[in-house]
Amino acid sequence: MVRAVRVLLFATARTAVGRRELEWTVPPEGIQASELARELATAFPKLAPTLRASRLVRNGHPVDRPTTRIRPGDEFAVHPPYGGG
Amino acid sequence: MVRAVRVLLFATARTAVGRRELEWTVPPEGIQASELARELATAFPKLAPTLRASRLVRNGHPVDRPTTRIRPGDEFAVHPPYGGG
Amino acid sequence: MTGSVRLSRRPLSMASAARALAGPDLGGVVVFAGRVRRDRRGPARVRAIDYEVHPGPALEVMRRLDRDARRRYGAEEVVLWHRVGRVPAGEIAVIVGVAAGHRAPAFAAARYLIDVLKRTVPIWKTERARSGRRPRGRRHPPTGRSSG
Amino acid sequence: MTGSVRLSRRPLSMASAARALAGPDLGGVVVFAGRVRRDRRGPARVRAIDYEVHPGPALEVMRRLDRDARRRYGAEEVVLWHRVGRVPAGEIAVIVGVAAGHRAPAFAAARYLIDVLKRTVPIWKTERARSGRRPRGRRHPPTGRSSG
Repeated sequence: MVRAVRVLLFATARTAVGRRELEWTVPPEGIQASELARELATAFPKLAPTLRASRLVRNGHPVDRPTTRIRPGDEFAVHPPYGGG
Repeated sequence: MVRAVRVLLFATARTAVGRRELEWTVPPEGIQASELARELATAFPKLAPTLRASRLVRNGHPVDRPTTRIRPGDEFAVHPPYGGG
Repeated sequence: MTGSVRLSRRPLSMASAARALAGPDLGGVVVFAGRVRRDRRGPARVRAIDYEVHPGPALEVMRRLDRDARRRYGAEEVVLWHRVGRVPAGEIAVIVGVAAGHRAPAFAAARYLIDVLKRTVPIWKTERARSGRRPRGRRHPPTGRSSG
Repeated sequence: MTGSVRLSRRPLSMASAARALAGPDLGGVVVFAGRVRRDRRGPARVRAIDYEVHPGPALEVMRRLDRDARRRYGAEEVVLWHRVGRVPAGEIAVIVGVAAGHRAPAFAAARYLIDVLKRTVPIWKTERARSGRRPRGRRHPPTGRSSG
């Protein structure tokens, strides 16, 4: 049974953690987006400032409310400010 | 000895006269630009409305004053409003 | 670098324009092409436009526009090409291109060049319908445009 | 016609973009290319930029921009291509292109596309100096730009 969220880290979030991707275990009923972000910031203190400036993205769609529930099997991406072009 | 001005006619000026180019005899001392235009309008009545809307160009440079003298050997062009692009 | 100003009886190519606008520090490149459109408003379709030019004065004004684009907008490479003679519908009548350090001046300079070119360069157009004559029912001035 | 939206690991070509923007009633074509510049401000020259992308969301936003350009500006053909991975200085990182009936909407739509793409598409860049690492003496965020 899937117990983990797939966390994707881009740009400064990736360099802060040193990885592009993590498996992050969450309770079977899921966890609020803001709480998951807090857990990541605690585990990776260098990630904290980037997290505050980033957009959180669940399964490809921006997380509008901090209470949005992230469930096992979800993809949870940290998007620092964009800089294409 | 050159006694003529080379008159270049473009676009609607060309169609009004039916030619691209004329040799127009002028006095040895030349003729004022406005007077030359009047002579052309008399000779080619269909050219008159186009002449009123056109820029006159002597040897590649716009005629700023109607008294500018056009001399034998000069090129005198009638530029209707531009429409490139 | 006013070699970038050109009157041509041969087809114009955006690819050639892009090649003329290279440079390792030129981050922003804008190319505008104006194509001859079939005119859908009149009773006959426009099949081509004949472009007439007074070459000496036209090239002189185009070189001045090139200098303006460099001085006022910081354009570092400029392309200013106009086709003359008969241009069939769908083909390119004019290309302006600018390479600059950044995109904002590149856009501004390209817009300036095409707008001022249309108003100030001694080039004239006459539409041709399928028969090779002006479309039936049209009044002067012709209303078909390459790029509005 | 959202096939015009593309993320690519291969070099981008303005000539290909121009070909994708053909059409007999499309009088105005504007193509913008953003190239990687060598950065002259830092102690080390930028030799390349690495572009990172979150592909699914990036393509979704790009398709939305494509639709916006058509609906708001009357763009009839759109090109929205971004390169990903390592892009050496002098090469093209992004191309936006628009074909429309006239030049004014073509310019407006192209400007809209590149401005909004930079702010809203999940793509990130990291400069690389000659060694393949970030230029010495640089602070985050990187200041080199493709088109500024």
